[in-house]
Amino acid sequence: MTSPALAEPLPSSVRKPGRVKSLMTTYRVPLSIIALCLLPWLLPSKALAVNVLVYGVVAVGYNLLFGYTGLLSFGHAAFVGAGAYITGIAIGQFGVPWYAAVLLGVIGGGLLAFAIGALSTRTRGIYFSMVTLALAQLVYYVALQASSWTGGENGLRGFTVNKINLLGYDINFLDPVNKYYVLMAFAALALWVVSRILNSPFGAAIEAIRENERRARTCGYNVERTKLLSFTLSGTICALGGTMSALHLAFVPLDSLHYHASGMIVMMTLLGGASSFFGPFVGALVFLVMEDVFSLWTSHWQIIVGSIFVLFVLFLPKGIWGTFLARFVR
Amino acid sequence: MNAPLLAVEDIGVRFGGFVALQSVTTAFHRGRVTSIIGPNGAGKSTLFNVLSGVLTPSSGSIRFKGQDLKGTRQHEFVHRGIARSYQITNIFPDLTVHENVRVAAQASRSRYNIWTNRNRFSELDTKADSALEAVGLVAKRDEIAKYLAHGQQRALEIAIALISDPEVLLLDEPTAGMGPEETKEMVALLEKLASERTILLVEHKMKMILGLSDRILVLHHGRLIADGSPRDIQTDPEVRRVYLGQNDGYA
Amino acid sequence: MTDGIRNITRTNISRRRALAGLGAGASLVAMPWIARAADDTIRIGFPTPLTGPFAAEAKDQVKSAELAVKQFNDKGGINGRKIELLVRDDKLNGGEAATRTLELIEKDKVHAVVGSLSSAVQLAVNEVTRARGIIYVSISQSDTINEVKDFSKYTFHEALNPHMTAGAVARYSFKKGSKVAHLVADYAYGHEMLRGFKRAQAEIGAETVGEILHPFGAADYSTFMPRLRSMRPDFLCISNFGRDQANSIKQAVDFGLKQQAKIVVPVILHNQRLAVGPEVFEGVVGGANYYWGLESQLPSAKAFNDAYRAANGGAIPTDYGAYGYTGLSSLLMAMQVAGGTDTDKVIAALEVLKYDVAKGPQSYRKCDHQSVQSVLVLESQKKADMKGDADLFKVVANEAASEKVLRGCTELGFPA
Amino acid sequence: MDTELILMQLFSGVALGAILVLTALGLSIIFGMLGVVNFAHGALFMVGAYAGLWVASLTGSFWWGLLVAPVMIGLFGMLIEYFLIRPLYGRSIDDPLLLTFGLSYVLVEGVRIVFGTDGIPFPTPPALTGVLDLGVGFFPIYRIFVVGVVFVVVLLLWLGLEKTRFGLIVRAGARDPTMMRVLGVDISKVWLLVFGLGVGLASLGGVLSGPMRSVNPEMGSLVLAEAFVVTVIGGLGSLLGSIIAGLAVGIVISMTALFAPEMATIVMFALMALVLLVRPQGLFGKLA
Repeated sequence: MTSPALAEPLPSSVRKPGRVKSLMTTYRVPLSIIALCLLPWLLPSKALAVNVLVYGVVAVGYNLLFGYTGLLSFGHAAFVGAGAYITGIAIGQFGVPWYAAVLLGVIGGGLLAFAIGALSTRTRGIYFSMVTLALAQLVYYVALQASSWTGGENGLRGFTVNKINLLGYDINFLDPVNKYYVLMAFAALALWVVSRILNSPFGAAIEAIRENERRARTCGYNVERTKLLSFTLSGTICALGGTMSALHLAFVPLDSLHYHASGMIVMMTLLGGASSFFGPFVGALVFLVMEDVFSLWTSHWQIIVGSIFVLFVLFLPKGIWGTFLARFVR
Repeated sequence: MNAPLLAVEDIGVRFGGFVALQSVTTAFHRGRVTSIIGPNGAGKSTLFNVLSGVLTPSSGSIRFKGQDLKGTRQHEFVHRGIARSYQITNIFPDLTVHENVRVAAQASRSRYNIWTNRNRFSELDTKADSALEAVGLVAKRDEIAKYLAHGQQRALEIAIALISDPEVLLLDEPTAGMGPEETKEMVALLEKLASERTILLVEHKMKMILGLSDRILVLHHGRLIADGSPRDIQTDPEVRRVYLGQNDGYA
Repeated sequence: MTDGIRNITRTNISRRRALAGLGAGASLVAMPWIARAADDTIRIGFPTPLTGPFAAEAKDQVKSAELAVKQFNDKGGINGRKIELLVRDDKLNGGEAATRTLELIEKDKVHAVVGSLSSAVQLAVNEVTRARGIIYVSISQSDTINEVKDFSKYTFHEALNPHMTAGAVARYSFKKGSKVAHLVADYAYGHEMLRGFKRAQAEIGAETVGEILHPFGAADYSTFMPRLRSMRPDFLCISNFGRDQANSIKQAVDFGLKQQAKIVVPVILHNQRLAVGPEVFEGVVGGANYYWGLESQLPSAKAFNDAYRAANGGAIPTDYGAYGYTGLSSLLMAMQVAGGTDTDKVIAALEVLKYDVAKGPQSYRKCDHQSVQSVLVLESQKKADMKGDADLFKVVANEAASEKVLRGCTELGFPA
Repeated sequence: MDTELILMQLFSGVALGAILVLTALGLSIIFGMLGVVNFAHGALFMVGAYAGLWVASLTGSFWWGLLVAPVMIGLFGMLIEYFLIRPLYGRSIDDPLLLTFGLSYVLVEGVRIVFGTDGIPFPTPPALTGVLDLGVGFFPIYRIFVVGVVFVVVLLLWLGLEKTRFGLIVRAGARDPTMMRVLGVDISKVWLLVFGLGVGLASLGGVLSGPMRSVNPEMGSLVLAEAFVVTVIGGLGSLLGSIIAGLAVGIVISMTALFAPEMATIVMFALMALVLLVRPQGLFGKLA
């Protein structure tokens, strides 16, 4: 079980969060939203900023399972993909309005997460990671075969959203800034929901399971059911990320379901810091900006990203944000 | 005598060819301290695992307050009122002492509520602090559990077991690995607990067992070979043969 | 709601002006990563898979595209306006390509987009460009982009499609009564190639003795060989692409199928032949859009080769590399005719454009903007016959450009 | 479906199975003995193929490539264990998996930088080209040679592990490393050798697959999936399991190729998911 320490052990063994630390924890959602508002103006392009939103939501959703419940799933790309495909198909082939399509995508992705979760949470440790990888690859091949629905290897297209009607206002969704702030509303909602979940009694239960599954069971927690609920919630948030990506790119590539995509989500989460709430979002930001900037300099950018990831696993297991919190924030 | 609180009938446990427990039948009454002794591999921990739901027996049945526990899953045992501690310390390492106990208390209060803030359940804090009070760990409230001394971790283990206010408390070698000073403190704690609830104890320190127990069971090769008061056990010829034959149990 | 959304709705500015206003405002406020002053340079976006299995083809495409731009700039650009090529790495992934294209349009304000190699990536780029009214000239071989579902007036397809390549190869290779076995990759592009072969077989009267669909991206084909052999075909058509093509041909040869049947492929790839060597590919026949060997027959090919050699230290242009040149040249020539970058004028110019820049006469068909062009049929040479390292193929046929070889407009879903 | 074709299909299934066993062995040994999931296994398979090619082109003989490359890459594997995996012992079981996942990116891109992004021809050694008539059909001699090599390698491994002192130490080390330390065995040196052996086996698989599959930087990613499927079905950590599961998966894929060829890859993953759900420890493994 991955057990990144939730509590960064201070030099003394007491974990009494300092004034700044507790302030940051209580106001983590508003602080994150302020950061997101500034994001599009700091990054090289709005399109990249929206990608950071999408994968930030996916990574934070994934971390509910990986960092907080201690389960390393290698199949969460299936839920991101499912969310995107369902939204795209709903808009493209059934003319469903965009907000209903997003809802369908989230519910559909959540149901798929429940199904794969129900199967995979019966196993533990490395077997769990392997089952999620195998089941997600099955979803990849089903999408490849069902080309009349998903467009197969060519990917899903034909559902571009030009205009959206929000609270009576007609907004041009093709405009990069409008699109960013509409999708940022989704991201803010996702961050708030995950924060609420982590602060809830259920949040304490999953942390107990991460810390010591046997003791949690003896304390009276139904470990399998709690893991399944965490898996499903995590998959649902990832599906929301998928719907956002579908609206953003108006395209769903088949390789968004491949295990490489699942691996990328894990990399982002760990790079940012799996032991913190906002860490995965920072990981998504750093990963995508690094990829964007490095690929301009050299076509061999993957060797840089790979090496940085290896160094982080070795020396900074708490990731960028986790280490920053531990070192500089009292 | 009123009906037994916890009773087992013809319990058998088999791991492949090896027979860990064979036709064990006994009963435990409310408010008494019962110790289970026997050489290593006698089946003490196996019996404990059966009584706490960790292990489903190959044969036989368990009745708690008259109700058959067949099919009850392990996490439900504690809600029924049977809590246990482990031989090897088994706590939440990276949570603070207070959080360790609080999350245990929360299990019987709310498990799947994903919305309200956990700090709303303030009665859990008071419950946790009182459990820490009982085991003398209040001073260590915000210490991270894995940095505690061994004895303190054992005490925390018992606090966690206590927090669900169990009717039956199973303690698996609470003084294991403890020096004389810590053992003395633990025995004092056990005496205080014994007055409030039914305790089942697995231990090797005979002087402590004789002092504490109202009743002693002796297991040998998975069989119950003796069941009686401390004095009966000391004079029981079968027990003497088993013990004298093996080691000088009368420390 | 932030300022961005509020002022849009109140003043209800038209989309294009709002886009420019906000975009310009935004880029001034933003940290000046690359200050994109709105000068009069003509900017053309060029997404291509610089990382991944087709990196070599991508680099060739970039070199050829840059050659086309340089040639136009040397002649003073398009009525005085210099041309700039903005190359982006689409990493052979549709999602990445869509993001890069959004950046090219929103931040870099490109006037048009040319490029991409894989079918999925071109469709992703097309989705973004057609929604924003930006001309896109795709140079990826695919039938799908011709169909009305993905078509738009801004979409042009300069590359060959499997229907043309498979058809040309079939018409050259098969006779009436030839027995043909098919090994096909089980994905959209594979099915398109199979359909092209079967359509041509029906005309010629060649019989299909068997069909095996293999998993897309498989590495091992040994389990299909016994069945293929048991079909006793005269021709074995292997319809897949890239690494799949290299692996399947290599293993078919290992299993001795080349003794029994002639191996035929819809597209024979320059770099895959290099990756596998002359022995395995010897005698294999396949279609291609360009081969430098054309220079002995075509003056435009000679001119292109010489210009390419001069710019790239004597290297010769490959098949996929040439698409970079023909794609860019056709767009720039149309811009020349239209006298600038006004989208509608350039589209009108493209639709009537007649160009011969490398491989003979070409023109865009009106209904689906498919570039009607010749289809080469090449045969891979024996090592002994090769007059140099680059002398890989012999041009065995060069089917002239004609709309007859294309699928009809109505079949593609266009109004009669 | 005449019987001749089915027999031929069975044989090619066994041959494919042998290749799957070879690709899975390295992964299974490293997990079985060290509890480390090596996500860079596919990349090391590919590095082995390139090393074999490089040595063969230097010495002009395939045989030198076959012998030298696995040893060379095995030593490289030991460096990986010493510098990258060793610091992770004692930490969560997922850390080596994550590290090797990042490492696979580095290895693939490193080969792209050194050998270029396109494939390089790996000609079948002259002595082994051509086809053998088995009466039921024709089969490449080279693949029969590969089946032979796999048989020898598996035999040597079995003898090494079951019959030698070192084998005993390795197996005991897998079961209870702390006890081995107590008994005065330098377990970290054992783990170094075992990791090197696992990586060596992966690269041997690469060299042998060179002539069969085209050698290119991306050849490792599918091999990783195949190796995971076989290792998991056989039972993580059980050599016998990998061997039997490899052959079984080979035959299943071969048989599906007769009826629904496009389903071959789906069948692999479906089998893996089924085994993991019904019997997580696989056919022969012990529950981790």
